Parts: sequence; C-alpha cells; structure tokens
Amino acid sequence: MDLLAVAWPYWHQFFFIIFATIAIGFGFGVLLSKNVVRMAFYLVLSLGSTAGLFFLAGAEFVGAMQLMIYVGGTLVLLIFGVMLTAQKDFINMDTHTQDWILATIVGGSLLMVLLFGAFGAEDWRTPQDINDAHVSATKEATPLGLALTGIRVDTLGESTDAVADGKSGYLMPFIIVSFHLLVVLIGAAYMARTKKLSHATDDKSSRAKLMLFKMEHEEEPLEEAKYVVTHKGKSALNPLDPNDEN
Amino acid sequence: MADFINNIFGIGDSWVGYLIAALIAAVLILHVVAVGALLFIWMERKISGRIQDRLGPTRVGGKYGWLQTLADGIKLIAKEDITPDLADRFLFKIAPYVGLAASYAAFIALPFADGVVAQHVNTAVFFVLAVLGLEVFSVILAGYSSGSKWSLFGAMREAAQVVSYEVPLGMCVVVPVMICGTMNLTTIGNMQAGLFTNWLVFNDPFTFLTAIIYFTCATAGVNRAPFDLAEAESELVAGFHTEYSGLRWSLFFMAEYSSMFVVSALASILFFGGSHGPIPVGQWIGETIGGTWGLSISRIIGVGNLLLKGLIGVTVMMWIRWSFPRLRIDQVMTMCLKYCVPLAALGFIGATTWQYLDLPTANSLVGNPRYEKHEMWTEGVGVTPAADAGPASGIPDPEPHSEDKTANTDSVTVKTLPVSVVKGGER
Amino acid sequence: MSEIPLVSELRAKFGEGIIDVNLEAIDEWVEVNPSVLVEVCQFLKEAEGFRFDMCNSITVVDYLETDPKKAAKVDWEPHLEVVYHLSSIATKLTLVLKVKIPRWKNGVEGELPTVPSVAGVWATADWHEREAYDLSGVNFLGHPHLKRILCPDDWEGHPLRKDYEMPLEYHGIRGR
Amino acid sequence: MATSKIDDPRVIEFDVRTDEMLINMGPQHPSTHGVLRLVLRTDGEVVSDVEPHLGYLHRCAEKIGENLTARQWVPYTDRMDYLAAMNMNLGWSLVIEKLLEYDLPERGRHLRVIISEMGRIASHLVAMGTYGLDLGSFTPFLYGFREREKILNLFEEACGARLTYSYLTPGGATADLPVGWTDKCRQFLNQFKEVIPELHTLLTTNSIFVSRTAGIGVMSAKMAVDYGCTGPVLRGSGVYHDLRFHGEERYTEMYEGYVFDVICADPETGEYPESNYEFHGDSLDYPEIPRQAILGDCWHRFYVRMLEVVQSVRLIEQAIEKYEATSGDWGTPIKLVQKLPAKEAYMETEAPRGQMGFYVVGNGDSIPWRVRARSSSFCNLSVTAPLCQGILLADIPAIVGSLDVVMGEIDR
Repeated sequence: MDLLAVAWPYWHQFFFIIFATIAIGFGFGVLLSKNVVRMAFYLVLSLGSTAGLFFLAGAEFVGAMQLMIYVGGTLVLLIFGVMLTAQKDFINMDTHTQDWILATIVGGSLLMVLLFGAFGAEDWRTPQDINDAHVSATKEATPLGLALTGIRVDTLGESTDAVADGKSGYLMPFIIVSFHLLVVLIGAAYMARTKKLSHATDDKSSRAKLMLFKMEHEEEPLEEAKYVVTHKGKSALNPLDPNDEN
Repeated sequence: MADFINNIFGIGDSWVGYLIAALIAAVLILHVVAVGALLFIWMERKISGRIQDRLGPTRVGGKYGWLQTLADGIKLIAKEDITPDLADRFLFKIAPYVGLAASYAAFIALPFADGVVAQHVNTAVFFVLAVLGLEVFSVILAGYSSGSKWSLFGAMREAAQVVSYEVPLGMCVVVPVMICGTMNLTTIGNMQAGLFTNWLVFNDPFTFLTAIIYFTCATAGVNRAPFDLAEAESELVAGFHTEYSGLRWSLFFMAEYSSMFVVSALASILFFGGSHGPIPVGQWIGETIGGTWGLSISRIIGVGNLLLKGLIGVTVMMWIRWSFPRLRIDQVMTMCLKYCVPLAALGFIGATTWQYLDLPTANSLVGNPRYEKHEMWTEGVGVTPAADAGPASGIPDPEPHSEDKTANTDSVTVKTLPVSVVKGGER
Repeated sequence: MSEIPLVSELRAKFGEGIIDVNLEAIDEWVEVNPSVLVEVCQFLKEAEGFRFDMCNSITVVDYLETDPKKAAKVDWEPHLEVVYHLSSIATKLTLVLKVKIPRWKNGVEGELPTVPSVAGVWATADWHEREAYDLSGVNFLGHPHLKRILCPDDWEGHPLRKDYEMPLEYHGIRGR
Repeated sequence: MATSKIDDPRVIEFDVRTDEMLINMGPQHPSTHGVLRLVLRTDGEVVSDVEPHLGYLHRCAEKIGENLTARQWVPYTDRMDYLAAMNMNLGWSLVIEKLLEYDLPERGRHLRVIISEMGRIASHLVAMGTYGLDLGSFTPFLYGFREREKILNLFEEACGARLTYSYLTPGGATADLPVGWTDKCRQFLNQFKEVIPELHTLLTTNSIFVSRTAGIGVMSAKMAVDYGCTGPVLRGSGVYHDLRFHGEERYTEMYEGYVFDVICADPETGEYPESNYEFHGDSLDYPEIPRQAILGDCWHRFYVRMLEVVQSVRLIEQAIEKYEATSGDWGTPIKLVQKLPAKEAYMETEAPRGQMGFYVVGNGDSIPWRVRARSSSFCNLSVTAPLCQGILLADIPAIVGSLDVVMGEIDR
C-alpha cells in the first residue's frame, strides 16, 4: 500500500509543509530559546524533520543516514556535553542586542544568496508534473551502493572506457572520506587520553591525592606469616605455671 | 490495501482509502506494542518467579494471574504524576514520549511476513538501527530534566553505554546485509525460506558468531540484564527514572519492552529466518491452496512465526536478567570495545571471505541450493507484492528522469552487466 | 608471688608509670599513668613476646554514686576509668589496661578530662575513641578528628555519664 | 600524613577535571544494609573520599543496661545483630557466667553449640543473599532465604520466636529442645548439603560475580588487624584467628572434642584447608579460587563465609550426637534478680560477623554498674574509608556488602 501514491493532488505538498514548518520553526526555537538544553532538544527536532523531508523525497538511504549520523550521533554527544556543563549559572544564554543585529545581517545575506541560487535554477521553477513518476520510482539503494563501489548504473549508456573497467563511479572519493574519518578518530582518541601529571605535591585534585594515598600505604606483609599458638586465650598477666601445655 | 478500500467504498482513487490504510497499519503496530508490553510484563513476573523457585502472580484474574498487568496498569494510571520542582518541566514531560516514539517508529520498517509491512522501506535495516539510536534521547532528557544528581549519573552512564554499543551492533548487522546483498528486510527474510538450514545463522560459523555478538549487543543497547547500568538500583537508586511516577513511568517501560521486541524480531529476521519456520509449512500451504487464499494463510503463518521468534528472543533476555549479577560501567565498556567490536570485525571478515570463496554453507550441505526462486507462487496470482518491484534478480531499469530532459529513457532496457564486474549484484 | 615477665618488663621500662597491677580480678589488669600511656601501648604492640596488635575495645566507666545514701558506703571517690582491652593475634594473649582520670578537668564542671589518644598506635582506636568521647565525654588529645560518631553532632551532654540529664527537647522533639 | 614532593610517572592527573560532587549514599539507600549513610566525594565516576555517618539506629542500649538486671537485658542483645540474635545472646550469657563463675552442665554446652552454629548458617545465608542483591542479581537472595526459613522454623519450635529469640540466657537456655527437634534438624542438614553446591554455582563461581568482586577492596592482613577487623573479614585477608579455637578458656571449652577447621587461606600458598569432609562420607568439595582473586579482596571474604557454612554443618552434626548422648538439666537460667559480684568481666565470642565482645562491671546488687558491647561490624565498617579510596562508584556496594555490616550492631 504505497501511501504516497498521489491520489489527492495536494498530498505531497501537505506533508512537505508539515515537515518544513517543523524544521524552520524549531530552527527559530534554537535561536530564540534561553535554556541551553531546550535549544539542544529543538535542534534534535528540526534535524529530525529534515530527515522526514529526505524520506518524503524518496531518498530513504540519505534520510536514514541523516537520522543516524546527525540526530543519533552528533546531537547525542552535543546533548551529552550540554547536560554535563549546564549546571547552575551556565544554563541560560542571553545574547546582547548588537550580537542580534550582526547575526541578522550575516544570516540575512546568506539567506538571500541561498534564495537567489534556489530560484535561479529554472528546473525547479517550472511546476513539476504532479504525476511525475520520480516520486513513486523504485526506491532502491542498490544502484547507490554500486555507484559507491565504482559502477555508475545510470550512465551505463555511454560506454566510455572508464565505464568498461568500472572506474566511473565514486569509489575514489569514498575511499578518501573513509581514510579521513579514520584519521579523525585516531586524533580524537589521542587527545582524550589521560595526561601525565608533572607534580603531585599539594595539588588538591582528588585523583592525585588518592594516588598519593595509595603509594604511601604500600602494605608490607605482616612479619610472622605462620602464628605459633602459645597460650590459648590466656591473659598475659596470668602466672604462667610451667607445666601448662597449650 | 488502499485500492482494496477504495474499491469497496466505490469512491475511486480518493485519499480516503489511503488514510484508512495508514490508520489500519498504525493501529496494528500499536497493538503489537501495547499487547506486547501487556504480555511481557506478565511474562517477566512469571519467568522470574519460576527462576527463583516461586510461583509469581497467581491471584489476579484466575489461577495464572493473567490480569496482573492490567492491575499494574490501573495502579499506574491511578498514581499521581509528580513533577519535581527542580525539574525542567517541558523536557521532563516530553522524555517518555520521545522514547516510546523512537521504539514505535522502528516497527514501521519491520516486516512481519513477506508482504505484511507497514511501509516498505528499501533500506529497512539501516532505518531501524537509526531509529533505535534515537531512544537514548529519552533517557538523557529524563536524566537531565529530573534535576537530581542521581538521575544525572544514570543518564550519563546510559548515554555512554548505548552510544558505544551502537558500533558493534552496526557491524553485526552488516554481515547478513552483505550476504543477502540488500538492506531490504523483506528480501533478507525471504532469502531464508525453506528448511531451517537455510537460515543465515547456520550459513557459516562466522555468521553464527555474529548472531551471538548481535544478541549481546542488542541486550546492552536496550539496557537489559547484566548491562542495565542506568537503573542500577544498588548504586543510583533507580537511575534516570527515579523522579517519574504513574503513567509517565510506565511509558518508559513500554518503550523498553517494545524496543526489546524490535531488537529480537530484527535478530530473527536477520539470522533466524524471519517469518519462515524451521519446516516451510507456510510455503507448502501457500502452494497447495494457491491463489489469494493460499497467500493470505501463508502470510498469517509467517506473522505467527515472527511473533513467536520475537517472543523467544524476549524470553531469553528475561532469563539472562534473572540469573546474572550486573556489570560495572567500565566492565560494560571494556566488554564492548575489547570483546564485541573485535569479534564483530572477525565475524565480518570471516563471513566475507566465506562468501567470496563460495565455501559450502549448511544449506548446500543439505543439498538444496540457496535462493531458489522465492515468491514463485505469488506471480501466478497477479498480485504484485507490495511495491516490491526490486527483486534482487536483476538490476532494475534506471529511473526515467522527467520527460523533457532525456528523450531516449524508455529505449534503455535492462542491461546485463559483465558478470565479472558485478559479482555481488548477482545474488 | 613470682614476678610475671610482662609486669617486670613494664616496671623496668616505665618505673612508676605503671601504678598498680591487680591479679585477683577475673580479668587481670594493669593501671597506667595517662602521661606514659602512648609509650606503653607502643611498647606492648612491638614487645617481642607479646605483640598486642589488636585493640579490641576502649570503654569508659563512670564511677560516681548519685544518691547520697549509697555514696557513703562506697570506698572509691568519683572518677572516670578508661579501660583498654588488648589482644594479640600472634601469641593469642589478652591484656587489660586501665587509666584513672578525674571526672572533670581540674574540677571545673563541663570541662572534659583528657587522655592521650592511641589512634596512632592502633587505627581501630580512632572510632572507639570517638565513641568514648561521644557517649562518655573524654577528650582524647592528638586524635585526628575527634567528633561525635553516634549522637547527632549538635547534641549536648554525654549520655553514659551517671549524672546525665535527658534534654527536655531536641529540635522540637519532646525528650521527656 | 605530610605529603612529600613526588614526581612519579605513575601519578596520573586528569587535566579536564570535572568539579567534584558530594553525594549522599544512604541512609535510605537500598544497597546500604540498614541505615548507613556514606558521604562520597566523587570525581566523575571515581570515588575519591568516603565518610560513613553512623548513629541513625542508636538506642543507647548501654545506658539501659545500667537500669536492668542481667537477664532483663538479654532482649537488648537480640536487637544488636538482629540477623544472628542467637550468637548475641550466647556472648552475653557467657560474660555473665564468667562474672558469676557459673558452670554449665554438659547438655547445656552442646545445646549452645547446636543453636549458635544454626544461627551462624542463617546469618551467612542472609549475607550471601544481600551480597547478590548489592551486585544486582535478585535470585540468590531468594534461594538463601528459602533455606533460612527452614532454620527459623526450627528456632520457632525451640524458643517460639523467629528473629529476636532471647533463648540462650545467662545460666543456660530458657527451655530445652523439644522432643524430635534433633531429627528435624538432621533432615534439614541433609537436604541443605545438596543446596550448598547450588549456592556456589549461583554466585561464587559466577563469572560476572567474580569480575565484580575479585581484586576489589583488597585489604592486607596488617591493615585488617590494625583496623580491628574480626571474623570472616579478618580471615578473608589470611589471618589465622578464630575465637572458637583461639578464644578464652570458657568459650573454647564449649567446642571441646569437636572436629572442624578454621577457614583461612594460608598466606603463602593461598589455599584453604581442603574440605576432607569424609567425617560423614559425602564429599562437599569447595569450588576452586578464580585466577584474578587476590587474598584479602571481596571475593575471599565472601568465600570464607560460604565455607564456614560447611564447617557449621559439620559442627551441628557432631553436636546433635553429643547432645542426644547427654540427658537431664540443660542449664536452667539464673535467678531474675541474681546479685552480681563487685567485679568486672570481658568476654569475646565468635559471632557470624566477627568477635562480639561484652564487658560487665558489677557493684554488688543485681543491676550491673556498667555494660559495654564491643561490636564487630563497628570495626569492620571503619575499614570502608581507606578501602574505598579511588574506586568506581559501583564498587562501593561491593565492598560494603563484602564487609557484611549490620547497623543494629554498630549503632547499638
């Protein structure tokens, strides 16, 4: 039951508007809200709705990717960081008026560039034929996978030599990106390792104190390992009669 | 479904049909979640009772205490929902719904039988994993917004654990996807039709190892059994949901039970043959009766199979919970990074080489080759499987772009690629 | 009576620091002068044949007869006794040390009597002395952090003193 | 202790220091046994400082002891270590008998061995159950309590009470064991011997339990003795000291002629005395010690308790035979207003949690002048501060659980 099969002409637009309003609305929410954690949560909602937009456009793989990478990965760590630091006085962030003015100028100019660019492409201006098949086309991820591993399925027609030996796809960028991520991972691990302490004298940091405590209390083993039972529970002051075998 | 409804009401191709179809799917999934939670709470009490040499609930509703969960539900509804004054009110109220929404959304792409799926998502595995990753939000928000030190501790541990367990979980899921060549759960399920030797878990020793690692990481990802750090009563009172009470508290548990079911259903689809029983009864009935009746009966048996396997998975999780003490947070982390990730990697490498060298699998030992044509008994019937136009047998026609751009699209026919280039695609 | 090795050693080492040795009591005890207590304990812990390395318990007994009738018949005048029960893991011997101190420091009511603390010798004495201070009101000099252990920190008076009056109320809770 | 200047590579410093948190664990925390409050200074997940706060259950039983006669104070000793009330009564009765130089008939002594060893088994079962609870597994608790219920039923037959018995009073016991009690006791012991291996598989050799307890809270023998720890906590660190062997004359004569061994690992070799349980023909062998367990850690303390249960079973079997051989007076209790001599006596007995000492100063009439109870958990708990330095938050219940403290006994 392909729910998105267009029967009612405005079905597509209806969902598009919902997702768009959520994304933009909570985007503004992030800007205007004072409470840091609220901001982070609004960011989650707005990025989640952009994932919805991707699904709406039929790009399920990219939609799931957005959900997993942005919302599941980055924002978890963002909220993690915010949650740890948002104690007592760091919780509200109120921006001064001149920051607002500066932000609107920069933001507005970027928005203008974006709008002109978007409306410049004549492809997007012509009203799309609602029954265009591209919406209900097979949402298949296999061609995407093949392209990533070097075989461009959609340009199979022009049989240049590149296609013949399978180099027309995006294999090269794919490898570069994965190496890039690997390097970033190792760098992060390196930075987060615990560093050596140069001195440990009266530094009140708890970890130094406890390590110090441990080192001073190196226990030396009790001298007599084996205990010889001499006087079974006798009081030391008891006059020891010689024949008392214990 | 939608056309079926439209034909009945004779209102032609109007949006009403689609709306009703969507509602039916949503309500069906809601039933799986709600009735599932209802059943699991009762099961948890009975199983823990049996393990601890006692009876479990016997008074409420008859000898076996059937209505115990109902009694719990009424108690929870009647209880007052307290919001601590230090709490961040909005986030405090939102947190349980985020959790439930996340684990509920995972059901959309979960195929209960061959065609029985709410929304046919081609990259279903990836979608389910992505959505399950969202569930950690509810715990973090709950932990932070209830304002108390203890829940903050619980939330931090929880976040660290779930984020780190997504890595091995993802790696384990890649193995069946690689073997079946597609992320579409229905296709993966259908590839394991036939005798149980065709199940992916018996495909080769490495997938067997991956199945075990998957199940461990899934238990950790869902916060159950030895990994339930977040609500480790002995250290942090009750972890992130200390301050919750009443219905809001029960929503957390509903979310936990439903994601437990999702994870074990996913395990059964990826490794244990999805909606196909050990002996292909559904398929035989489908063939003998044939026609739409045969199809629907085999689908019902398929749904039954999957629900049963999910149930078995949940029971194993409960069984583990009541017989093992809890791991410390650093042991959980070392377990993830030092044991699960390397083993998952080993499973992946092993499965790939096994696949590449085309070594014998359990199925081939038994003699019937894998991937005999599935769904052959549906074609004769003229019912196109729900928008599943992409059988893995060949490369589909490239999408025709909008008419005015490339005039010659319809002339492009299915190109059979040089076999050497597309070995994987053949499967 | 034959000279008991431990007593002779103690007498040799501390002279009149050892005030009295009572052998007739059920548990024979040695009375020590408070000024020399810590050295005696240190010596007992390291003495070759004895090695009292476990201090079982520190008790304070308040000798004060409150009602005048009985007070006349009693042969001791009011004082506090700090009793140390020691035992040794190595030689399985037990010993009782006693220290007699006045009930109040130089006779001033409310001024706690002082005894040098043996927390340095045995670590377990730390908590025992805190309890003795808390319940019987004896100030242990040199104790790492002497504060109440069983009663609330702002509690006045020391319950195990014979002349202790239960307070009328504590933070609004009626005492009597 | 003055901190000297050290630049030692092993000292690691987090430069990203989260601010330290002061957290209260207790007094109503589910994992602390009773009303113990631990104030923790934590740096993220690592605990840098622990300070126990006591006194939430303080009833000043010692002050009450100065207004009651010796037999009237027996119910107060029950309320000290309420999980092993029988052993508390035993301690108090022995001290009074020492003060009065009152000797017990043969039958009374064997009766006391049976009852105190049964109390030890019941107490160790609770210790095992609650330790499982601390580490998160619920099932051992119920297995332990199923067995403990059977012991409590036997105690109920003997003295009518299930928790605070006041059964062993100075001078003997309030009543003799009912007819047929010893056969029921034998039945219980026989089926209990099959349960012990079950309890071992549930916890002692459970891999997660071992990884949670082995090598945690290691306490050297010197530290244990210095902090006055006694009982399984002391023997867990390899110190060969059990009052039933090395105690006072009056206490060890109760165990005259019994065959049992002290559960304590030999400090060099680290092995425990093997079970050689052929005394009755069945082989109750002990599970072997895991690799990562260090002498003196939580696992060993737990292991010592579990093995002591086996020794107690052996003791009870011998005691029943000896008890049935004797007949006649089982030790009628002393008069209610028995005059106490103007002397003093101090006596320690081996209670399940450690050495429970009682000190009595008489002054001629029936009400003692001063009564003092030296509690074993009080000293065992004092070890938590040094032990819990620099460990993870989740290890605190593991360490406090392994010390098996009871607040009633600590706060008195």
